[in-house]
Amino acid sequence: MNMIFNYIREIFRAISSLWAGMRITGKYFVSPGQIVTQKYPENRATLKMQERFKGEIIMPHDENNQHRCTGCGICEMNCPNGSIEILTNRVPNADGKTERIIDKHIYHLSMCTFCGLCVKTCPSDALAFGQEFEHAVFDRKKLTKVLNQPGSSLKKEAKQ
Amino acid sequence: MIQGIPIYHFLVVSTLMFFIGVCGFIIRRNLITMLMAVELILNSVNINFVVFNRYLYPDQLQGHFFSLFIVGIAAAEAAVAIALIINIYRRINNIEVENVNEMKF
Amino acid sequence: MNVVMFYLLSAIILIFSLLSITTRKILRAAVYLLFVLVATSGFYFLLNYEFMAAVQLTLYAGGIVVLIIFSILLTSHISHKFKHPALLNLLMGAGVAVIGAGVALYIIFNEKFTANGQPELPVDMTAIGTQLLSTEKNGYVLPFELISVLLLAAIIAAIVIAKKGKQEEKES
Amino acid sequence: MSSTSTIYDFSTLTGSIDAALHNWMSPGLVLTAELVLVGLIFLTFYALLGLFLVYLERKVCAVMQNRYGPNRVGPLGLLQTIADLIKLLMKELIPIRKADQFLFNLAPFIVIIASFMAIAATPFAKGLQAVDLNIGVFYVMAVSSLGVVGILLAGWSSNSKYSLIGAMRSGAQIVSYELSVGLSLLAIVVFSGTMQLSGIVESQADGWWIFKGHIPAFISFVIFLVASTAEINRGPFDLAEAESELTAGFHTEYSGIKFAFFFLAEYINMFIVAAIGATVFLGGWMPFHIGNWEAFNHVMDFIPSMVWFFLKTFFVVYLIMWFKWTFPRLRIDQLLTLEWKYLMPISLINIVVIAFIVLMGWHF
Amino acid sequence: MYKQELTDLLKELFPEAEFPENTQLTEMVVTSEKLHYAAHLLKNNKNLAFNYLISLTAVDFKENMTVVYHLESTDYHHTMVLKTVLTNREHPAIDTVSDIWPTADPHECEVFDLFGIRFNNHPMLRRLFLNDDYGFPLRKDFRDEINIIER
Amino acid sequence: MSEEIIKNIIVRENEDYIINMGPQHPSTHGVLRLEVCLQGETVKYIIPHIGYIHRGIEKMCEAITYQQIIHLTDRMDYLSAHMNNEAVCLCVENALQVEVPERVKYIRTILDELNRLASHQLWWSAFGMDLGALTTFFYGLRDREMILDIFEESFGSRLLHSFNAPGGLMHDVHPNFQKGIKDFITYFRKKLPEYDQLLTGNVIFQQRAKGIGIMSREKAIAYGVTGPSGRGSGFSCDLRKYAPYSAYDKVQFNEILYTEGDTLARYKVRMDEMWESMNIIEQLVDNIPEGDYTAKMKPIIKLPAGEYFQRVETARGELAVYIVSDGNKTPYRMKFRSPNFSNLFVMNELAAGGKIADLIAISGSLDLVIPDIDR
Amino acid sequence: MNSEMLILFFIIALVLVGIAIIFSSLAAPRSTNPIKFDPYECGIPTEGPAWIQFNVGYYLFAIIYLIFDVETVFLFPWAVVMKSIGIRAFVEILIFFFILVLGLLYAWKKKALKWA
Amino acid sequence: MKYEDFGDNDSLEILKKSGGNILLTSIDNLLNWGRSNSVWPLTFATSCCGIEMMAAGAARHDFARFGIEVYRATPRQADVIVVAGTIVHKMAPILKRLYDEMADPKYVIAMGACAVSGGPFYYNSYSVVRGVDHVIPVDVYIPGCPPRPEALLYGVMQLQRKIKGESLSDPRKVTNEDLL
Ligand code: SF4
Ligand code: SF4
Ligand code: SF4
Repeated sequence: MNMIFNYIREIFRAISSLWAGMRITGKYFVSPGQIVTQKYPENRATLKMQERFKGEIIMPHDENNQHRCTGCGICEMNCPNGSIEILTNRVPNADGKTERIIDKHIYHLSMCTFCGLCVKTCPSDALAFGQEFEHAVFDRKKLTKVLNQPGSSLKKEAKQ
Repeated sequence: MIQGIPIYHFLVVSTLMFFIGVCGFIIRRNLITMLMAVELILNSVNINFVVFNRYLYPDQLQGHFFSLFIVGIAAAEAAVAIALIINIYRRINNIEVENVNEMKF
Repeated sequence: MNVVMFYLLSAIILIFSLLSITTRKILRAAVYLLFVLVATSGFYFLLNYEFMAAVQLTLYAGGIVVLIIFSILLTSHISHKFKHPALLNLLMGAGVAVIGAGVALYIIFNEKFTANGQPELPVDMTAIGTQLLSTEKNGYVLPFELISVLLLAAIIAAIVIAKKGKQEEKES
Repeated sequence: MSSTSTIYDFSTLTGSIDAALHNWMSPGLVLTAELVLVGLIFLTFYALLGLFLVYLERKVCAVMQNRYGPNRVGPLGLLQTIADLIKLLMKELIPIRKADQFLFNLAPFIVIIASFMAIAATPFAKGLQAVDLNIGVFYVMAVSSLGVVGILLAGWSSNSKYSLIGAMRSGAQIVSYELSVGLSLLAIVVFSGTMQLSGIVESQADGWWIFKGHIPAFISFVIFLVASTAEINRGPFDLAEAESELTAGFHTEYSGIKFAFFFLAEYINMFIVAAIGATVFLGGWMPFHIGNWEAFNHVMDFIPSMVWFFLKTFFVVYLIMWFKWTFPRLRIDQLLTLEWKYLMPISLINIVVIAFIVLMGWHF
Repeated sequence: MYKQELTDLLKELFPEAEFPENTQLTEMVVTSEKLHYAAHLLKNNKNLAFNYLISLTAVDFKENMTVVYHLESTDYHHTMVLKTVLTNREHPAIDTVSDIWPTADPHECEVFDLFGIRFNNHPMLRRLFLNDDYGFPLRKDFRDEINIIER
Repeated sequence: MSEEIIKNIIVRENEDYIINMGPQHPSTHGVLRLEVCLQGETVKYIIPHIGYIHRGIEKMCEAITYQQIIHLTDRMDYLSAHMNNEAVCLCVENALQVEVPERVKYIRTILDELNRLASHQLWWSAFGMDLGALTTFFYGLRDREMILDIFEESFGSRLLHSFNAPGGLMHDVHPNFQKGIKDFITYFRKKLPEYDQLLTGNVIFQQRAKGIGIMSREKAIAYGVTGPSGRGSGFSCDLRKYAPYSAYDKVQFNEILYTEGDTLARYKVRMDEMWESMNIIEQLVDNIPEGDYTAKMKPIIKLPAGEYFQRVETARGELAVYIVSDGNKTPYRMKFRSPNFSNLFVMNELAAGGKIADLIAISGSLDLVIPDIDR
Repeated sequence: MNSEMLILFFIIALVLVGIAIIFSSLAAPRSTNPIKFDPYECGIPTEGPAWIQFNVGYYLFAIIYLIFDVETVFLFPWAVVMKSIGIRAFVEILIFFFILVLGLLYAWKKKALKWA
Repeated sequence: MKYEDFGDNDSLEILKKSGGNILLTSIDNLLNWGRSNSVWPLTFATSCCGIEMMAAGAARHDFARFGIEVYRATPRQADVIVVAGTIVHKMAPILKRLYDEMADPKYVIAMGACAVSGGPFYYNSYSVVRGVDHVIPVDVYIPGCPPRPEALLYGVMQLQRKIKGESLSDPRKVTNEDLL
C-alpha cells in the first residue's frame, strides 16, 4: 500500500515540477514585451556602440589632413602579433638633417586582437579605436589598411 | 465481394503465395528468413479464410474471426521465435540453420 | 476500379513475395515482406473487412515486420549477403512449390464454389464486437479469453528465453 | 446538437459539387475528377501545412525565448520556410558509399506515405473528411505505426554509427509508446461506443469527452499527449535525433530533399496527433458550449466548424511545442521506464475505471 | 605549516636531497632514481600528505632538463616544489608518478609530447597535442622553419 | 628522432564498438574528440583525444614580453579571460614585488566575480542544451549579455578584454561601472530563481543528473579536479578562501561544498556560486577606493632570474602560472596549469559504465573549455 | 469510395516524394569528390564496423510491445460494444485484463522492463 | 540595408556573373533568393569566436531573424560552415573532411582573426594554420577577435549578397582564385 502511495506521490511531484518549468516558458510566451532582440540591420541608424568600443585601430586626422604619428615604431614593437608595420621615409628636414617620417602605417585588421597596447603605448597619441565593426569582406586583402591617409602630414604640435 | 473478380482469382493468388512461402522455407537457411517464409504462408491462409467468408458465407463472420485469431497467434509465435533466434544468435553468433545443428546442450 | 486494384495488388503480392525469398540481402527481404503484407491488407480493404485490414497493418506490418527488422538490425551487418542456396535445396524447394501449386490449383479449379446466397452482413465494429464477446453459438468469447492466456504464455516464454541467454553470458 | 452549426456543414458543399459534376459527365469521369480534385487539395494542404508548422514552431520557440524568430524573409518571416524548401530542393543528394541505396531511398517514401495516409482520415469539419472509415481511430494508429519502419530502414541503410543507434532508439521508443496511444484512445472509444472519427465527434455534441468523462478522461488525455509526443519523436523524447548525443540520429546521412521529407513528416505527424487528440478528446469541430448559456452557445455556433477544429488542433500543437521547448531530454532507459512502469499500468487501470463508469452510466 | 618548518621536515626525511635557497616556495631537488621513492613518501607521510599534484611540467635548461612537480597537501594546505634534473638530452627518461597521483598521467603525456621526456612504466604514454612524427616544440633547440614564422 | 617515439597503441578487443564523439560534435563544446567504446548503449571506456586546438601558447610566450603575454592568456580559457590575465599579472607583480593600489585589487575582484557569473551563465545555458532543454540556452545568454554590456562599457570588448596589465589595469573603469553592476545585480537576483524553476527542479533533469558520474573526494584530489567540479565532491579547493589574492581577504563569502559528487552536485555548486558571487560583488562595489588604476611600472618589464608560481581560482578551477625567468624581458619558460586539463582526464573514471546520454551530462557538468586544455 | 480514397492518398504520397526526389537529383548540383560519400563521423574517417551488437533491451521491448499490441487490437472491438453489452463485457474484460496484467507483472518482476 | 551601405562592393561586382537569358535569370533569382535566405550553419566552433557565434544565436542578437538558426549537427544538411576559431594543423584535415562531406552548394565564413589569417597566433606558433583559406575556400572574411555578433550578422548579409550573384548556368562555386 505504501508503495502505491509513493508511486502516486512521485507522479504528482513530477507533474508539479514539470508545470513549474512550463510556467516559466509560458510566461515569456504570453509577454512578448520581454523580447530583448535588437534588430541589427534595421536599427543601424540608431545603433550606437559603447564609446570605448574597440572596432578597429584608426589614426585620427584633422581637417587639414594631418595626423600625429611620428613613425617612431613603438606601436609596431609593442603589438603582440605584428598587426602593425611601419614604413618610414628618410627626408631632409628644414635643418638639413635627415629625419624619419612615416610613409605608410600599415595595419592588418585581419590579425589585430584589439588588445590596446599600441594605442596605450603610442607616445604621441596618434592612434585610437574606431567604432566601425562592419568589416566583413570577400577578399582578405581588403583587410590590410594604410592608416595614414594619402597626402597627410604630421601635425605641427606633435613634432617637437 | 468485389464485383467482377471471381473467387478463383483470389485463390490463385493465395495458393501461389503459399507455395512461394513453402519454397522459401526450403531454400533459405537463415532462421529469420525462414520465419519470414512462415509468415508468408500464414498470410496466404488468412486470405483464403477471409475470401471464403466474404464470397461463400457473407452473412457470417467465421472466416474473419479465424484470420483475426491467426494474426494474433502469428504475432505471439513471431515473438517467441524471435526471442529464440536472438538467443541462438548470442550463443553462436550466427543464425544459419547448419550452424544451429552444431549447438549441443 | 476495384478490378484494376485487385490485379495491381495481386501483382505486388506475387512479385514481392517472390523477391523476398530470392533476394540476397536480408533487410531487403524483410522490406519486401512488408510490401506483401501491406498489399494483403489492401485486399481486405477491397473486401470491405476494414477492421481486418487495420489489424493486418498494425500487427503484421507494424508489429511483426518491425520485430523482424529489429532482430535483423541486431544480428546482421549491412554488407552481409546470403550465400547462394545449395543447388539441391533450390531444386527441392522449387520442385515442391511447383508441384504443390499445380496440384492445389488443379483441385481449386475443379471445385465449384457456391455462395450460400444470404444477404451480406455489414461488417462494422459493432457486429465484430458483439460476436467477439457473445457467449452464444456464434460467439467467440472463449478464444478471446484464450488469446490472453496465449499472450501471457508468450510473454513468459520470451522473457525466460531472453533472460536465459543473458545469465549464461554472465557465467561464461 | 444544435441546428445552427449545420450551416457550415461541408457535406452539403461536397454533395452539391458531386451533383454538379454528375450533370456534366459520366460517373466514371466524375469519380476520377473528384479523386484528382481531392488529391490536389490534400497535396497542397499537406505541403502548406508542413511549411506553416515549421514556421510556427520557429516562431513559438522564438517568442518563448525572448526573441523574434524569422522575420526578414517576407512579411513576419512567413516566406522563410518556402525559402528553405527551395534551397533543400536544389541541394545535392549524397549517395553514401556502402549504403544500401534502395532502402536508403525507400525510407523517406515510407515515412511520408505513413503520414499522408493518416491525414486522410482527419475530420476537418463536418462532412469534410476524405475517408470516414468505421474503424477511424484504429486506422490512424495502424497507418502511423508504419512510419517506424521508415526510420529503422533509414538508420540501418545509412551505414553510419550514429544513424544506427538513433534508429534503434527510436524504434524501441515508438513501438513502446504506441501502446499507450492506443490505450488512451481506447478510453474514449469505450465512452463513445464507436471508432468512427465522425461518430466520436458527434458523440461530443453535448460536451467534450475531456469534460464529460470525469478525471479518467483527463488522465487519458494527458497520457495521450505524452505518449504521442514520444511517438512522433519530438522533444523531450527526441532521442532518435538527440543532437547533443548522436548529431542528427537516424537521418544523419540524409541531405537535401530526402532530409526535408523526414523533417516534413515529423511536423505532419505532430499535426496528425494533435488533430486526433483534438478530435477525440476536445470535440473535434464541435463548438465550445457551456451548459445552458443559450446566448453564449449560439455565438459559439456561428464560428465555422473548420475554425474550431484548427483552433483546437493548434492548441494541442502548441502544447506539444511547449513541452519541447521547456523540458530536457529523457535518457533511453528513463523513457522506457516511463512507458512501461507508469503510462502502461496507469492506462490499463484507467480503462477498467472508465469501463466501470460507463457501466454505471456515470458519465454525462 | 610554515615554509621553514616544512623545509626542516623535508631535510630530515630526505637527507641526500638538495634544497635551493631563496625560492618562492619550498623546493627540493632529488635525483631521478630517487624520484619515485620520494614522491611516494611525500604522499604517504602523515605529516606531509602531499596528496594533490597541482602541476607537473618540465623546463629545458639547455644543458639539462628539469622536471618540476608542484605539490600541495589538501589537509595542511602547504605547497612545495619537487624537482629532478635529467642530464641525458638524447633519451631523457624518468619514472612515472602516475601510480601515485593519477592526474600525473595526462601531465606526463603532455611533457612527453612537448619535451620528449619518457616516463617509465607509464600506462599509456602517447602524444597528446601533436602528431606522432613531430618534434618536441618546447625544447630550446627545436626549430621548425616551415611552420613557425618568427618575428 | 621519430623512431624512438612511442606509438600510442591502444589494445582494443575485436568486438569493441568504437564511436567518435567530436572533434565536430555539438556537445563536446569545441574540438574535443572522445573515443567512446560502446557495448550496446553502455560506455565501456573513453579515451579523450585532444590537441585539435593546440596553439602552442606556451611556446609563443617565450618570444614576447610580459605585457604582450596578457592577450594570449585571454584566449586560453576565454570564458574566464579576466582571471587568466590576473594570474599572469599577479605572478609578475609578485616577482617584481610591486604593491598594486587598493583600487586595482577591488576592481579586479569585482571583475573576477562578474566574469565567473558570465561563465557560469554560459555553462548553465550550454549544460541545459546538452541535456536537451533548448530554452535554457537563450535565458542564460540573455542574462549574460547584461554582464557583457558592463564589460564593453569599460573595456570596449565583450569577451576577451585584456584589461589587466602587470601592475594594474590598462585604464580606469568607466564612470558608470558601479551603477551598471548594481543594476545588473538587482536584475539578476530576480532572474536566477527562474533558472531553478526551469531546470533544477525539473524531474527529468533530476533523474538525468542525480547519481550520475559519481566522483569521490579522493578521486577528485587524485585526479586534481578543482573548481566547482571538485567542490561538488567535497574537495575544498577554493583558492579564494585559503590562498586569497586581490581583495578576497576583505570579503565574507562561503565556499560552496557538496559531498555527493554526482552531476547534480556539480550543477548545484555552480548555481550556488552564482549567488555567492553576487554577494561578493555587492560587498565590494560600493567601497571601491579612489586611487590610481595602476602601479608605477617600467615600460619594459624584466623579471629577476628565478621561478615564480601563482595560482588563481578561475570559473573552472585552479589556474596556476609558472614562470621561469632568466632576467630577460621575455620569460624563459612559461607554463599554465590549466584546470580543464586535469578535469578532462577524470572523465573516463566517471563515464565508464554509464549510457551515452550520461556521458554528455557528465562532460557538461565538468564544464570543459577545450582551448584551455590544449593551450 | 473509401478504398479508392486510400489508394489515391497512397499514390499521391508516392508521387510527391518521387517527383521531388527525381527533380532534385536532376536539378541539384552533383559532385564527384570521393570523400563526400564516406559516412560521417564527426570529421574522423570511420573505422571498424558500423554495426553494434545491441542491448537485449531493444528486442525485449519490441517483443513485449508486439504482445501487448495484440491485446490492444482485441480490446478495440470490446471497447466499441462495451456500452451496449454492459456487465457481461465488463466481466469478460476483467478476466482478460487480469491474465495480461499477470504478464506485465511477471515482466516487471523479472526486470525485463529494466534497461540493462 | 541599402547596397551602398555595404562595404567591399567592388569585390562583389567581380564575383557577380552577368548575362544569361531572361528565363534563366528569373529562375536564378528565385533560386538565389531561396538559397540566400536559408543558409543553415553547421555546428562547428573551435574556440573563443564560437562563443560570440553562440551569442549571435542567442536572444539579444537572434540569428534566427535571418532564418539561419537551424543549426545542423551533420554536414550533410548544412549549407554554411562558420569557421569560428583557430584551426591548427591537427584540425585542418578534419575541417577539410567536414567541408567535403557537405552537400553542394556550400559556403564558408571565416570568422575571427584566427580563421582569417591566424590572428594572434600568426607569429611564433608552430601549429596554427594561418588562415582557413589554406584549407578550404572561403567566401566571406569577418575580422575581429572575436567579431561582435553584429559583425557576424553583417558577414552573413554579405554572404547573402554573394549568393544572390550566383548563376545556375555557371554553377561553379566562386572561389578565392577568381579574385586574385
Ligand atoms: S602610431 Fe604612435 S607609436 Fe606608432 S609609429 Fe606612430 S607615433 Fe609611433
Ligand atoms: S590593438 Fe593590439 S593587436 Fe591590434 S594593432 Fe594594436 S597592439 Fe596590435
Ligand atoms: S580570432 Fe580571437 S577570439 Fe576568435 S578564435 Fe581567434 S583568438 Fe579567439
